Amino acid sequence: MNPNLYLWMIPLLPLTGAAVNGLLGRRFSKKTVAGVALFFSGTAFLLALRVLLSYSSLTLPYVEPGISWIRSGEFHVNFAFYLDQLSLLMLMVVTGVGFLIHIYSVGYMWDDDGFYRFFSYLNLFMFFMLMLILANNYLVMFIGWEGVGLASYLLIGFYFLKDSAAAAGKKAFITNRIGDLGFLIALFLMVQHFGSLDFQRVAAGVAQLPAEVAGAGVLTAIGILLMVGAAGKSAQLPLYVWLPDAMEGPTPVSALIHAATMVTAGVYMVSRSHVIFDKAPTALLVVAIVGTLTALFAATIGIAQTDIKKVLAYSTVSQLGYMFMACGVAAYSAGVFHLMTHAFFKGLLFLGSGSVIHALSGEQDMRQMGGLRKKIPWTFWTMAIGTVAIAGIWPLSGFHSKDEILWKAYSQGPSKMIWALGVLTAFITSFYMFRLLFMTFFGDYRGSLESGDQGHDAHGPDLGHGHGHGGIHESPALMLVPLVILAALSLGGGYIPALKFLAPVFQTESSIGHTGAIATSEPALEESADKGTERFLQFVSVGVALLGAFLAWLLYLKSPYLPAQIAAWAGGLYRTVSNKYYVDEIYNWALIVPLLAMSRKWLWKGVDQDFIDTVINDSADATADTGGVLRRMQSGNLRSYAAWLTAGGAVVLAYMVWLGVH
Amino acid sequence: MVPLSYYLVLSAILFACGVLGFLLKRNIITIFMSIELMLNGVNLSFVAFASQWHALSGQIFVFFVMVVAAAEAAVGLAIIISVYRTRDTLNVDRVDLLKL
Amino acid sequence: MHLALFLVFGIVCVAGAVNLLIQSHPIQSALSLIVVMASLAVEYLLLGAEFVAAVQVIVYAGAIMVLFVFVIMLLNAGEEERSQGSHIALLLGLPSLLLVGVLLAWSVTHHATDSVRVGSLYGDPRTIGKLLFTQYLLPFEITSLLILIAIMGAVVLASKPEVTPVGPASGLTTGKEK
Amino acid sequence: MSFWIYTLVAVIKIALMLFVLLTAVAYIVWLERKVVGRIQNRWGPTRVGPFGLLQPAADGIKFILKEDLTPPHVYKPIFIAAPIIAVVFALTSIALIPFGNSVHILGYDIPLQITDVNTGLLIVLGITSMGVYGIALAGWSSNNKYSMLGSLRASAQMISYEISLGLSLIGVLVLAGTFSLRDIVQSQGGHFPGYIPHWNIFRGQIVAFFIYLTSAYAETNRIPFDLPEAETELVAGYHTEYSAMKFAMFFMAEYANMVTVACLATLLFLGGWNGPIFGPPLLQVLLPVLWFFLKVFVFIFIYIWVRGTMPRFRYDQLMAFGWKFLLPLALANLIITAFVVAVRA
Repeated sequence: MNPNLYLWMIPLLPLTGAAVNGLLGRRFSKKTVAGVALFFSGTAFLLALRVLLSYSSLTLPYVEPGISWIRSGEFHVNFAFYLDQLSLLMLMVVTGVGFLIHIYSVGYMWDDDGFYRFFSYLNLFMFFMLMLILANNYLVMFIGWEGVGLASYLLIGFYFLKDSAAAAGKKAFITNRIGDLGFLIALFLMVQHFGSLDFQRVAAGVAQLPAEVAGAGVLTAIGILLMVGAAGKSAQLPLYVWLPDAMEGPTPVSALIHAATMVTAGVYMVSRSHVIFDKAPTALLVVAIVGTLTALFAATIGIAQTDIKKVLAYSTVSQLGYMFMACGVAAYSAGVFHLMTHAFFKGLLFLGSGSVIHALSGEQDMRQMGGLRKKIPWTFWTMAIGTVAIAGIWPLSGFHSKDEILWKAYSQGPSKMIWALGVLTAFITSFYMFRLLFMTFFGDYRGSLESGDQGHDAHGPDLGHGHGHGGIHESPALMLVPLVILAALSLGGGYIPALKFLAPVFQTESSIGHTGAIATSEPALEESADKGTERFLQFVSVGVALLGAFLAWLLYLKSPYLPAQIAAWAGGLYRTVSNKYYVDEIYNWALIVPLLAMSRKWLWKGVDQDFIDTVINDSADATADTGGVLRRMQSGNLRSYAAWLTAGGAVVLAYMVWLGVH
Repeated sequence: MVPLSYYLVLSAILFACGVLGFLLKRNIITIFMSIELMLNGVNLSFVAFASQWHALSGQIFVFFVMVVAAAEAAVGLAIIISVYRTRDTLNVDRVDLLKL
Repeated sequence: MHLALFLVFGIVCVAGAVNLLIQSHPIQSALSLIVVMASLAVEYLLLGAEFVAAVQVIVYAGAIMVLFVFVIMLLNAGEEERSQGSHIALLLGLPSLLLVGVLLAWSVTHHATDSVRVGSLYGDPRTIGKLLFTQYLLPFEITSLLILIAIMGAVVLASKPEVTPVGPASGLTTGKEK
Repeated sequence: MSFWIYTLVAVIKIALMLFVLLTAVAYIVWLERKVVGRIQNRWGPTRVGPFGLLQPAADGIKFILKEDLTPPHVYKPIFIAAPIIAVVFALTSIALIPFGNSVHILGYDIPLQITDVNTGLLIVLGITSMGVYGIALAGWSSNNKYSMLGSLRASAQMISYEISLGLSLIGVLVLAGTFSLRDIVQSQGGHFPGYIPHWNIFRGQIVAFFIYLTSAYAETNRIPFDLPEAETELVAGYHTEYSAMKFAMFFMAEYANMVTVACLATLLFLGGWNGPIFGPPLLQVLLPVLWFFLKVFVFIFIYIWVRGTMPRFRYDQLMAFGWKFLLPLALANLIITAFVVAVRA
């Protein structure tokens, strides 16, 4: 049967790494800290690799029972681990990309003072993410879910001396928590209806229930609530505000958490509970709508951003919108496939932007950049590959996954509108990505960095290839190697047979399509007519991508003055878009201000001050007054006591006589 | 033939005089004596009821009341002496503070 | 005959009690109390309680009142001065006393109806002795204990303290000019 | 026996009893002065009448005629009441003493006793205990340091010895089984083989007899215990301020108490009027009375004899003797007699 996969070892290693670095890091030298971090994440990656290699001899899904955690009545939860194709793929992505980013951040964070703290948080994040992926039931997944939120808070707020970083950290955590509330309520409903949170038990419970076509019922509720959780974690429309602000954290953090792994947790969770969504078409519709709208919305904001990391952040939100759009049309495998490829090229783009910022020693505003092609060639070429991949141009991985989603949206989607919006978003995506590329690497250098070095660009001589101080310089090898690897993955990623790999996960559980019209399983789709249309749609999407690239080239290279004119002509529209549709301000005005006002005026003044204080003070006064009255009785005069005595006696006697009479 | 109620009225009057003394008198010893008077009133009603119900236990109780009255008188008078020794007055209205 | 005796000694008794209230000097009230007790002894005889009467005379009038007279003489405090201590004593005390009196009178007249014949119950020492030492032995022992404690208490309280107290009078003042 | 005859007889008896008592008191004074004189090797009163026999009459007239002054600052009402109280209580106790057996005159059987109460002994005890007030009030009301001290001592002494007196009597009660004095005397009739009469003194009450005697001396403030009117220390004790008639009353009260105590002693321990009776019927009626008075005379003589010879107790010795020796002895005697009676019964 299955060899012992030591699944529990995989999350445990980063945890020990985090503990060692966190507790003893202060006394270690930077090299030892880096060594410890890389060793533990590396071994985790090797273990995952060992599992992947022995994949052929495995009979998945493989459940590894762990120690029991909760046992109340018949509701049991234990630390069990679950492995199937989906979690294996996620495992590979998380450990692989995670390990690369660890290597990159050694170089990037070398001259930062919180070195050991950064790596212990990074390992901690890895541990929680692995717990989330390998969980056998929703509760352990929820531990990972919260842990990842915590790690993101710690990492975003890494430069805690900067107020904006701390505020961003808090904002991220609170928005996540709002999403988690939905997730929790969904869990409660599951416990109530299915009596357990294990994936198999839940799936079995769902199987007995009829499909809720009418759009109301337990499964729909659970589905929508799960979507709310996913929206919180994966920065979808209502709760995406924290992701752009999360750019306050160091770039490797953005790469790891806000591109490759954490934000994809929502997609993983939705695809993991596809069983529920299959039986709740309305919930699925909601997912699709939210996904599409987020994609379009974020893409439009991306156009007007000037900060290089903000552009990438909005592009992440937009790509996540794509993934949810895929799940929304019940094409979970396409969604996960795009997740994987996105992890590669978005990680690459973020790390690339990191090395650009590193090169320009902290400069993030694209208007200060330009013409860096010659100065940092390696970064330029890797970033170029990433941009082409994300735009979805033919040979690269981006095309394969995005086109798969568009095709599924067209063929299975509830309405053709989703496909149309998808294509429009693709056009805008390729436009702002190429805008970024041209503004940073082409044209002449608009920055002011020519003379002496500013900021923290000095880097350890022993690592980099000894490039002198000052001036724009290429990043050291330690940072470039991960870039090159990711570039390679972005190139070849599309050809990884993810779809066939994931087929058994989604094929066995659901046989009925969400609209019941067309069987969802991919292999059953091989009619020739569809092949034709699919071929045609692929040409449409590549065409759109090339059009976006040409338009960017036209505006930013051929005639650089044009964007300023368009901005002036657009006027109000341009200002709203560049100010992110004032969403933050709206939230602030609609939610935060009234909340503060209510709590200050009503809770603090009204309830606490007026009600509670007065009650206490009044009772104190009352006792004091009665004390005053009684005090006078103790006059010390014997004869007054005698009088009271006689009075008492008289009353008692009267009562007894009265009693006797009746 | 004397109706029992006469005896009880007499004991009631004695008791009332005792209580009056207790209330009106200023001298501690006189107050103490009015208490004895009250006890005597009670003794009389004890004996009266004993003879009414032909139970000697009434009279036995009179002994116990006397014993208690004796004990009380002894201790009470000792206290009065010590009060007089420290306060130099027997007027109850003067003796109203716990400290000297 | 029985009624006549009862009325005579009843009146003497009430007169004594009232005299106790009226007199200002404690010695006078003490003597009037002795008169009350003696007349009560006769009342007991009328009720047939000879032993109680004898004990009343010997114990109450003969010993306790001697103690009182003794202390009055010892302290020699003299007349009672009319100090206005507290009005509440009269304000609250008298009405409640009135209430008690009325209630007692009412209940007595209504309930105790039958009358008493001389000698109907003969409380002679033999039967009382037997009863006392059989049925009421426990109270008897307890009261003896009580008396023991009272004696010790009295001795301790009344004995002159070794160290003179702070107060003005440091010793027994006998025969002080009044 | 109709009501009127009963009262007539009672009045006669009371008059007879008072006359006998008062003359006896007077002549005891005479006897005492004579005997103490002879003890102190002098003659005592001889001039007034043969052998001074009229001396008491002379004293009586002197007391009546002397000026009866009441000093100022004296608490007048009680000053006058004190001697009266003393005399009244001293004389009333004689009423219960049976001095002879019953007599048959004109067909009525008249007991030679003013009143026969079945709790006689208790009442005598009550009256003697009330006697204390006379002395206590006398001392206090005369507003004089010495008399005050004298009265305090006297009352303290009398109260303390009253207890041992009572306890010593209980032995006799246990033997006789009744409080009535007449029954006690009758229980002492007859005699043991060997002509020893059934008097209580011979029936194991010898110790009780002596306890009774000593506490009786203390009760009447006689010599070993006459601290209250000790001339040397307290001028004249509680009756310092008294003169003439009031003084005579105290004097009379003291001697009356002596007679009462003597009578009680004879009744309880020497078998009252029991004695060999012989001769014609008239003689047989008078003989018991004669025996009774003979025994009383013996006790009086012992009184006077003790007065002539014994030194005076100091106050603390007196108190210690009363509480620490006499009381325990009386209790022991009581327990032993009770035990003996229980065993025999």
